[in-house]
Amino acid sequence: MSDRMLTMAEAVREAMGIAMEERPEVFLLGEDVGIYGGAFGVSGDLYHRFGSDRVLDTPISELGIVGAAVGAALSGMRPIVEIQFSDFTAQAMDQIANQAAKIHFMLGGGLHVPMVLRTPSGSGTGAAAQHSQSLETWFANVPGLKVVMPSNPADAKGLLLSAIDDPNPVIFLEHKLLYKIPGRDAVAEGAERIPLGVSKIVRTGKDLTIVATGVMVNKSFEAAARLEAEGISVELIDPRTISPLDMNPIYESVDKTGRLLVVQEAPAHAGFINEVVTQLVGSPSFGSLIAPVKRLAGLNIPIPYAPQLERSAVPQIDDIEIAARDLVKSWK
Amino acid sequence: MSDRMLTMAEAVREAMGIAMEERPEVFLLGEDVGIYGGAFGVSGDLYHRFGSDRVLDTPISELGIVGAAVGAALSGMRPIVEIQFSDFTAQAMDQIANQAAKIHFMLGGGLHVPMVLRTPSGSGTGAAAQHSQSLETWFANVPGLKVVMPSNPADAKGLLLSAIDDPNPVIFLEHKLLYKIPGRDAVAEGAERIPLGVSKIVRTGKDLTIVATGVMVNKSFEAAARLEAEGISVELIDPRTISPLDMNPIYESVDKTGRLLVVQEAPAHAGFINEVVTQLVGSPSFGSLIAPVKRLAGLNIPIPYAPQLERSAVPQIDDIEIAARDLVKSWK
Amino acid sequence: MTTLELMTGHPLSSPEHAKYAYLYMNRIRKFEEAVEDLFGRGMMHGTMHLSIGQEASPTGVCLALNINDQITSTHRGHGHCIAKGADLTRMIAELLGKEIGYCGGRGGSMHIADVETGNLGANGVVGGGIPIAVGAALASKMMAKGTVVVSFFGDGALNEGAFHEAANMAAIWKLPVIFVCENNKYGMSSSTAKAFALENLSDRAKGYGFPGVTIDGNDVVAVYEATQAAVNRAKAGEGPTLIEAQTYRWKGHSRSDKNLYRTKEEIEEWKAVDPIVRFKNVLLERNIASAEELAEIEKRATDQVIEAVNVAVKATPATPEGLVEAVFKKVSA
Amino acid sequence: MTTLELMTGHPLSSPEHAKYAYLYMNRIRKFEEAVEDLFGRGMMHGTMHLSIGQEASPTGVCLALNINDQITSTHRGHGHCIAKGADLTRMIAELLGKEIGYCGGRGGSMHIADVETGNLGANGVVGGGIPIAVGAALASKMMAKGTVVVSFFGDGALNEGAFHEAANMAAIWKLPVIFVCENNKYGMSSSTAKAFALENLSDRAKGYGFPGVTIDGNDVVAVYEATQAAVNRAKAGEGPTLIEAQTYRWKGHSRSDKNLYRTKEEIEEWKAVDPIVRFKNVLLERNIASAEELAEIEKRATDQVIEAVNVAVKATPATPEGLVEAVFKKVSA
Ligand SMILES: Cc1ncc(C[n+]2csc(CCOP(=O)(O)OP(=O)(O)O)c2C)c(N)n1
Ligand SMILES: Cc1ncc(C[n+]2csc(CCOP(=O)(O)OP(=O)(O)O)c2C)c(N)n1
Ligand SMILES: [Mg+2]
Ligand SMILES: [Mg+2]
Repeated sequence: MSDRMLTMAEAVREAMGIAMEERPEVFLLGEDVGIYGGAFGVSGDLYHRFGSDRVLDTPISELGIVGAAVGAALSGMRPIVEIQFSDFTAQAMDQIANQAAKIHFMLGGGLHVPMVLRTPSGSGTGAAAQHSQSLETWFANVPGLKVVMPSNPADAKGLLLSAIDDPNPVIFLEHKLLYKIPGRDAVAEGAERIPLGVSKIVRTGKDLTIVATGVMVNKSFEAAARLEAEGISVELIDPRTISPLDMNPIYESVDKTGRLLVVQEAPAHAGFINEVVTQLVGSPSFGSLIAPVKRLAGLNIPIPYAPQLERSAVPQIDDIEIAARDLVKSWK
Repeated sequence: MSDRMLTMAEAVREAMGIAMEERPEVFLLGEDVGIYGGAFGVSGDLYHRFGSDRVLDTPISELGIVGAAVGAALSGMRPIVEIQFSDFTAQAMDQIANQAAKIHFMLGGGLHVPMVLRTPSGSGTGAAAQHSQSLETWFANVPGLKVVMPSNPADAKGLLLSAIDDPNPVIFLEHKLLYKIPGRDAVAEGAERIPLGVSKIVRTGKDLTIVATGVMVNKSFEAAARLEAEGISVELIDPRTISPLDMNPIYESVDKTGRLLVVQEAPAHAGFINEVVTQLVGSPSFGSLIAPVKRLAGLNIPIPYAPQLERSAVPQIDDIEIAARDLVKSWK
Repeated sequence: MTTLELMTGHPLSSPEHAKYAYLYMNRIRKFEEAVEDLFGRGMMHGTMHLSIGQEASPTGVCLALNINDQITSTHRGHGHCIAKGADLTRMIAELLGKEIGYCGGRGGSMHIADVETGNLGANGVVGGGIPIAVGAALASKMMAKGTVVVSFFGDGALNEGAFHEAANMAAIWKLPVIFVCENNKYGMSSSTAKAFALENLSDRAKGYGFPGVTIDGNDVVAVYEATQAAVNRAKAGEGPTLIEAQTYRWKGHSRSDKNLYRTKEEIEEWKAVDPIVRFKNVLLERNIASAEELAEIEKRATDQVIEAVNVAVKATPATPEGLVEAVFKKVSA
Repeated sequence: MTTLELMTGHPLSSPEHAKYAYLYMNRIRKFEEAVEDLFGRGMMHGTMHLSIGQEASPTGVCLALNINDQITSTHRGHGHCIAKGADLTRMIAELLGKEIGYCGGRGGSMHIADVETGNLGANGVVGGGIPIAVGAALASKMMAKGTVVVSFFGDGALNEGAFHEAANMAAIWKLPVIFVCENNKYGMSSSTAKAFALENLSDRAKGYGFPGVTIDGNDVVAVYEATQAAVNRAKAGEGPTLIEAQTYRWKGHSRSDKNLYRTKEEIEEWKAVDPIVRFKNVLLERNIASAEELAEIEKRATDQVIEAVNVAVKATPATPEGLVEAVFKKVSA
């Protein structure tokens, strides 16, 4: 195993460090990002490397933090905001959705907001309903925001570097369960970017297409590995950025497999993955389907606390395996 | 024409008045709901009828207002909150999504939040990007909220009475363009409730099913009337509440027509109507489709100011007419 | 059931009051120690925020409240919950994800609410409970209940917009609400010196037009007295008060805290002003209770917590059945 | 182009400064009257928020600013925009939805921004610009620009959480930002008497630890002097100031206002302290300008506005082409 088998926390930190070295206008601000190293340890030693001006601890004021980032971004800086849990973007939604997302368009194009808002997302840590949400749908439905959901450290690094380069506001959702586990692939040295808006084919297959986001990519990968043993061949696609969304590899895949399973952690109702389904259904690939599209998503419930309850609230590897098998076996 | 041809503003006011007469614990709070009569004139004379305690003017503090409503609702009152524009629910998202929606579940069921949050939604008034959004998707994706989108005064009255009765938080989105025009149907006298979670068949037809929300129901109705003349028969369904969503009439309709057009004002990307498409595609009625499902929605842009730009940003009657005709003519 | 008859009144007004206050501070301390132990042994899930070192504040505040008075609490809320009268078994059971837990295992440490004792819930959102408390106070006023509402929160919460909007509404409507800011010097790693440009955080009240007081939050008597004054004000229709109770948390912010932002010396200084020891010394000096009596109370607290743990550990785990139906309260026909 | 050379300095420091200040106050007034007229004639869409009666505040403030200093503005922002130096034609063009409008017709009255004069934009969200101003001030400090940022907002905005969080951040980081609260007595129908439990709204600064001053916002000299003091403070690294400029809007809040919440008498009283007339009288009394000169300036202001309207009316309407592409700034390769 190469020493580049980083965790997501390490990969994100590395990307921030590179960007801060490349450009003096990049800085990080957020609650406890300094000496504490971030609630999830993501900023780590950046405070010691870059000092308290460029790794700026803030008061507990999410709306103010994002607003400060917007104002700084309008004035020549390139802020990276860390919101301690994505749930607390709720506090900052005015600055995110009504200000950052709209300023470039609404004010006529003379201003722009090169800001990245990074935040830990998702469940699985026993932190219950107010610390476990998957809120990507909120952002994806706001024109003017780009929304990134890396599923592994290597992608996280390259995508974050692109997000920081981007002259527009980018919401960067990091799944908490990925912070501490090394990814499957080594993380590239250097500062190579992965462009936003390009879906990735995580594994190729011929019987079924799975499109999954965030940590569900990993769970789907496991499920696919299990199904391989029984001769079911899964093609797994990770959109990586859900806004803008790159549908072409999905169309091509469905043209080949004829079957689609979409998987997300967020609640099903009005959730993002419906976008994938709806675009597919409105496309020529609609005609390639030999089975109804299947959706697996979180239950429409707040995330409960106890581990046995929490597990039941979002799709698990078994659920994906069963749904995938069923799609392939029932529709020939 | 009966004298019960009320506007939406009048119907909503009537419902609030009835509820306030029925129960002493019902009260209205919000910015300028008192002597001003509400930014859109919805509360009107309620202040004079019920006094300043039950029609409570607040400071400009959306988060505080919703929080106060949550606390009052937990403590025996039944608040109706008016947020002046739905865009400013962004300020209050923590109290809406993290508190009101979750308290009953997360705290174990001993508490509940009988609160209605009414707010004007949508574009068409030249108020530009920060006063014209259709944010129903945000709420629909939050478990624990019920979401109502009345398309006419008669429904608005009956649905609002049910929303006020409901022991759970209800988001009630009133389209601004409907405030001042009388509905097609007379508004019933008295206090009859229209249950939440029941879709309405607005007109029957056999060639095409249109599912539309909010003001798009009215635009679809106009388009259907035009198409009638050329022998295209449209069945129009208004879900009325999008959470919970009643799909059965939609399935039945598609089983009959074989074609579905979904229409919303909100931006297409990750928008609510995808839910309708996805549920349909996962249902047995999938097999009834003889045409790909078509989606009409707002452009993925902030709502622009100038009338000629604003019109271009959201579906118009012509767009619906063309899409509907195309679906019927191209797929036999 | 470990719930006792709740008492109200000055902690030095009678030996019973004094012993009650002493018992409650010890219950909180022992409870927190048990929680730490359960975590340490891997029996508990999620995270925890211990209030060891801060026991005088919930105890003193709740002595000025009646059972119908309400509170809102925080992520660091075990003490508030206990002081308001909650059942220890159901609390531990919640932390262990059991069916008999206060939230049926759905909430955990950050969401415990005991409706019967007027606790509107701990809150995982910093500042989240403050507007809710103001709303409860609004209901109290509208319904002429004659009750008060206390909102507990930390120093960090004072910088949330939620505090601001709620404080102003309470001020203009003269609501019966008391803002109890437990200033333990840090919001996570963020010291009050860095997060505020104020000498006393209670000065923040000046921006709204109601009184703010800074008190020794490790002195249960001072806490009680300040709260009682605020209760009187609230009940007289004079509106809110901000009480800044200066205290300190001995433990890290939560599980993951490496204490990099403060010194061992500082922690030791504050341990030297342990609110429990201080109150004990008062009781001994004034001959309100004997050393033996106090030792007995300490043991009682320990026993109550042990019993709660024993019962809770054996209780039935919560099951996922019915979770979807639990999201909404049923609409009654 | 109607933009003039921008001047900085005390309005009474020279006849040129005085005439400049007088011209700008009149430009704002005439501009607003033209807007009202365009609305009345159905040539304009949407809504409007007129600042007639409040002209001293933007004029006085901007006299203390340089072109590189930034501002954030509000729904009632025409005056701020003009005083900071924006082009009247492009402003009117925006209101008329023309391509040459500041926002290409995409923003309208509530979103006009003139980047070249440091205007970060009007804002349709009450309080929305305040955190943005603090961020701009943070950038100024980090980049050692030596500039200041003024955030204009109304009395109502003081009750938004956005103000609170931003004010505290400005205080602790000693940022070069000036909070100019144009207290026109009402936030829509909500009087400051009802929305605050404060004598002077500038007292709100006490809760953050920076100075607050209440001034006569209809006296352009007082506004300038208070701003200049705040600019000095900001540039010396001493942090923010809250200036409460007491003023009044003569017109309704917006189109739909029936003025039910205030009396005709009150409006008349404030008309009697018209900031333009007051400054005119000062200039006459002190012999800084003659009545003829001032009449000539008034006419110049009128002519400039008329010309702006004429050009704007004839300009090409914005078209929907390219709207989707305009959402994001292109990523440069
Ligand atoms: C809105 C919000 N922001 C951030 C957090 C993460 N967080 C949890 S506790 C905490 C510190 C709170 O400090 P304080 O209010 O002083 O309470 P203490 O922990 O010291 O008791 C933070 C930042 C949160 N839970 N909610
Ligand atoms: C967050 C938000 N809440 C409510 C509104 C609706 N609104 C627009 S202006 C206004 C009154 C603002 O009062 P103030 O800040 O005093 O400014 P003024 O209009 O008096 O200049 C209100 C309530 C809004 N635009 N934004
Ligand atoms: Mg603290
Ligand atoms: Mg005002």
